Amino acid sequence: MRNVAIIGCGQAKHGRRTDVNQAELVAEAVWAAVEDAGIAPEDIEAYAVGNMQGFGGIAQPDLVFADYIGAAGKPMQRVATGGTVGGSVAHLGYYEVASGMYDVVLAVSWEKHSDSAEPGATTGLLHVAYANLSYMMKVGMDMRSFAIMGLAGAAAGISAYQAAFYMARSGCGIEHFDMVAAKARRNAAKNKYAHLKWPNCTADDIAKTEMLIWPMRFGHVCPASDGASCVIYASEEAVKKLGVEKPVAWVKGVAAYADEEADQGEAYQGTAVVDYSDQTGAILSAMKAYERAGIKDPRKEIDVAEIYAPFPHQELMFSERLGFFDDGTAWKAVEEGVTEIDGDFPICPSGGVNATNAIGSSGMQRVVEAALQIMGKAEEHQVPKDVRNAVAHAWGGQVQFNTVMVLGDSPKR
Amino acid sequence: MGVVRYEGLPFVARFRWNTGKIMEKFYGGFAERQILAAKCENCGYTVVPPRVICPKCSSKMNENNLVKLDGRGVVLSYTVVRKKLDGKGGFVTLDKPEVIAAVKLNGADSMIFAKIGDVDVEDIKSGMEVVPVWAEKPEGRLSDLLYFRPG
Amino acid sequence: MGLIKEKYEKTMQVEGEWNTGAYRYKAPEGYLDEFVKNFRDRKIIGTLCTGCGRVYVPPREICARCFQKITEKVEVSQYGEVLAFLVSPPLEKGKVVIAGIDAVQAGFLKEGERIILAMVRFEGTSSSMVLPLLNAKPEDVRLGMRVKAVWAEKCKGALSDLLGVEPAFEVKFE
Amino acid sequence: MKVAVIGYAVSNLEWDAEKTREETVFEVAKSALENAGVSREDVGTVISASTDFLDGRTISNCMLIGGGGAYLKDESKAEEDGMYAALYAAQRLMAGVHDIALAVSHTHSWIFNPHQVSQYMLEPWFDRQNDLINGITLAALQARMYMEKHGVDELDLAEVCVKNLRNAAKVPYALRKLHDITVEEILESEMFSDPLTELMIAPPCDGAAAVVLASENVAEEICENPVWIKGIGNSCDNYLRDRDLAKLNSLEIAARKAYRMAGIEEPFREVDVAEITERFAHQELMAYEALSFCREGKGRVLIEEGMTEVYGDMPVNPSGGALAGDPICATGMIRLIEAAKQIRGEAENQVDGCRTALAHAQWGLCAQKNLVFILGDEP
Repeated sequence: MRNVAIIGCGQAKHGRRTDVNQAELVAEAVWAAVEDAGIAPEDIEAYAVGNMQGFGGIAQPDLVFADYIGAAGKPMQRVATGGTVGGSVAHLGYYEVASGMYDVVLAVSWEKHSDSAEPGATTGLLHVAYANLSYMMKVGMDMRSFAIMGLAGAAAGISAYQAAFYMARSGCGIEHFDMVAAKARRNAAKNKYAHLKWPNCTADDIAKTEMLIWPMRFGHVCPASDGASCVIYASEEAVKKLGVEKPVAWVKGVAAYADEEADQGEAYQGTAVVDYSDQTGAILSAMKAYERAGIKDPRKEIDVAEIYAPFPHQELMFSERLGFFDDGTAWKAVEEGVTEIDGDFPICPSGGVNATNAIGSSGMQRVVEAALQIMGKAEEHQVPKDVRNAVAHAWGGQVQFNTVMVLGDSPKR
Repeated sequence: MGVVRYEGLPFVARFRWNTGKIMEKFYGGFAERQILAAKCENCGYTVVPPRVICPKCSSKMNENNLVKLDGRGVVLSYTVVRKKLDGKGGFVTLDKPEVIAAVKLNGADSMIFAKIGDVDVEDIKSGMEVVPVWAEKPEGRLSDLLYFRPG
Repeated sequence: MGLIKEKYEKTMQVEGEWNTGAYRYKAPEGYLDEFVKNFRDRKIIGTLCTGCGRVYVPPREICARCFQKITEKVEVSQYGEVLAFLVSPPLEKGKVVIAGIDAVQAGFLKEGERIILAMVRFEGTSSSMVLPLLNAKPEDVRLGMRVKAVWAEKCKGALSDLLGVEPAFEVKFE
Repeated sequence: MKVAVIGYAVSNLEWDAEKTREETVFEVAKSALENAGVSREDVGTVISASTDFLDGRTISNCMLIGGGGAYLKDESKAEEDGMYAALYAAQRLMAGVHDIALAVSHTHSWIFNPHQVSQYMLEPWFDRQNDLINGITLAALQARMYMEKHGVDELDLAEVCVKNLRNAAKVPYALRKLHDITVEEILESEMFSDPLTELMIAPPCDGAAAVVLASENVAEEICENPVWIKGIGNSCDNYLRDRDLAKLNSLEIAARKAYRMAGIEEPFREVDVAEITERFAHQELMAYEALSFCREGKGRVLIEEGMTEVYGDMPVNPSGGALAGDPICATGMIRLIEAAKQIRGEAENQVDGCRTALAHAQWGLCAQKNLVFILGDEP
């Protein structure tokens, strides 16, 4: 297997970016990454792109943008997998190099929620189950039941159930969700690209926000941001050939094992996952990624993790599924401050998805942030310790897709 | 075993796309019956509508790269449209066929797609010169540019 | 110091749409439709995968684990357990807006009511369904609680016949 | 690492199939695995291809994991033609991470007109605001630009249709099987946007396809006659306004790359058969040129001389191509499958002694993106 490194990272400023159009937003991240890598645009041999097209309302938007990102006349591949898409694009870019087909590949993913006239991410999220809901109406669902389904949907649907499931298995309380959300806002205040920043935010501040649907508060919910994130990969030979002398982040293992969609009673296929906090797919993805990376004890060998957690319970849950804590115990670590920037095992020092969620960008942003930690370029939110290995995770679909990427400070031998 | 066919719930997802600053200037030019393009300082490529990245050499561009075109152009290709999409996935046969053309504006290197009016469909030819027809009171909006006509 | 959100200049907008309402879809015959038809007789049916023996309610057509089609139908129990639940705050106008319609204003939901949504697994099945939990106070709901199906007075073979679930009898030593 | 196609399946192409999307995908995935002689347990990675706008569902693969055989597999979705899914699957094998991959693609056009989706693909700030622009009218502009530049007429376009639709008559799954079709009938079919008449436009339909790929570590062990991927070329052009529509520039780049990788110097002599995605009749002629089967502007000579007929010197689309049925995301993958069938000697319109075949997929308005595979009977 070929060694592949991340030699450059770029992010657009995330927020409600009404000042630019979708192509300009993507270009902002792309050219920042090219500059960061210190290469010429001609050095890039191929592209990996993706977003969730329903959010921005353009079908196959990358075709419109190809010549904004220097991809004209070059190979470009597109993937899309829901919330995971950023992670999936990162994996695609990696495989494009690892396959031996190309030496330098640029991977970019993005989302521009503010282009939708509907509030937040309504259009995109509603249409995940739109066909199924339409069928349920046909077979006699009344408006009351429809509204009730929307009630949960407004609080990000299945994620609320997942929070309840997680509470049931771990014995944690809502106050722990408050703590995680407060940490996200605090960390985001140190990240210039983040959306919701709240210096010195406390769990009490979050606890004061209204309850959307028990056990989820308004303060637990991620924003709908606009943004784009980008990385540039190079093969080991290309790193030498390009004369890259700055620190780079090496990809040591990737995996993305698909689980079954969370069942709300309308699927025609599957295995009917009952407990949404089980996350077999996440466990398997982490296991395989570690195996490929040669990591035996993730808690000891990994120094920092960027977990895709739009809702705070997911940071707790996934940190267990990814093997950093025992099942049902992550909240204790949070109580002890273990996951703070200066803690023993920092999680989401960037503020994470809970503070900034431009869906397509979010998965890639985890990779960018993990790489920055390894390169020592995370500035104000750089963790104050030696970072040798970092994990970037993303989830998507109906809480069923997971991408895990292990990055390290040295190539695999 | 067969399938049950059904329709989606009556919902239309609407979008309001930000055009960005340089496109805003482009539409602003419409108020003065002007078409603006962006000329790349590096490679000289002139693109219309203007944009922030040169499509040929990827150089960055901004409002300082804007140049005024005289609005005249040449038809590179055209088609007489007999069937039009109705926005719901169906086709409607047009009573009066409409003409759409790929037009290269003088001074620009890229082309635009525009309606051609005030012409019999038999008379339209590639290479024909066209000029824009503006709304009576242009307001700096997309709808100001009604169509192009021979001239 | 509170929440900080950076503001960006607003540029011109142009409009467009994605006509999702014009899409048509297909569903397999004999699954959710048959499930709902059986509601007329207050029966809950599921499908049984011959590969792994799992019973799926509502019925599923393809078992992902065994990678095979499922055709066998079985009737299942009306009793089940609560696996997880959500509790809404007392509902107000303007809080539940779906596709531009205010559900409270329109009368679909009552002002001031609290809705408990439960994820229920009917006995003997491997899957779960989201249903309203009726006739219970939020404080009394607990995980693993035994519930039974609540049917409309007149069942006509529609999804809305199954109103939800309510707490089942509990036998206690006294 | 070399990669081979070891199994495949194509569903029936129909305008309105009596099957759900889950059923169709499940059936092709299952038959492709059977065709390859492997089970789902043997598969390491699954890549599907579909798009959210065509399926009318955000995350179009989210409820297809079970049906597509991807449950607890290293999975992803290419949101473009199925041949790009095959490409990604091949890359995962070439990286040495997996040994067997399944790539599945589908589109059910009945649910929503893909031509309407072509309008959603336009740049929204200017082009999409013009309601006359869509995939068909743009293709018509492209056709005229190409035809006027090289003296091609409507008859040449009709000849392409006649060849492909007659070829399709023998293909069991094809949608448009018109054995007795004539040039006149093509020209007299309903005019959409001149010069393009109804029969010059690939008919969107319901359909799915799947291929199983294997790395050189296992391919020969599992399969008696693996079909090897010898060359891959992929390229994306500028957006419509900044490209020469009269030429398939990105296809030319892709083809050149694929030929170089496969060691092909004289495509006309060395390629025995080509399966290409001609979403509109004129694009087949443009592809002849971009694939270097002839010099620029001479595509019409090939069709006029009958050289691209099944019995000709350079057979193109013996399966009938996209004009015989266009299940959008599956169309390119079906070309790949048909090319593989030619190598295995299993095609309905078999070309004698076929050892090197070319498969082509396109994506985007006026074929903005192009992907070329060169297949061969030995590694």
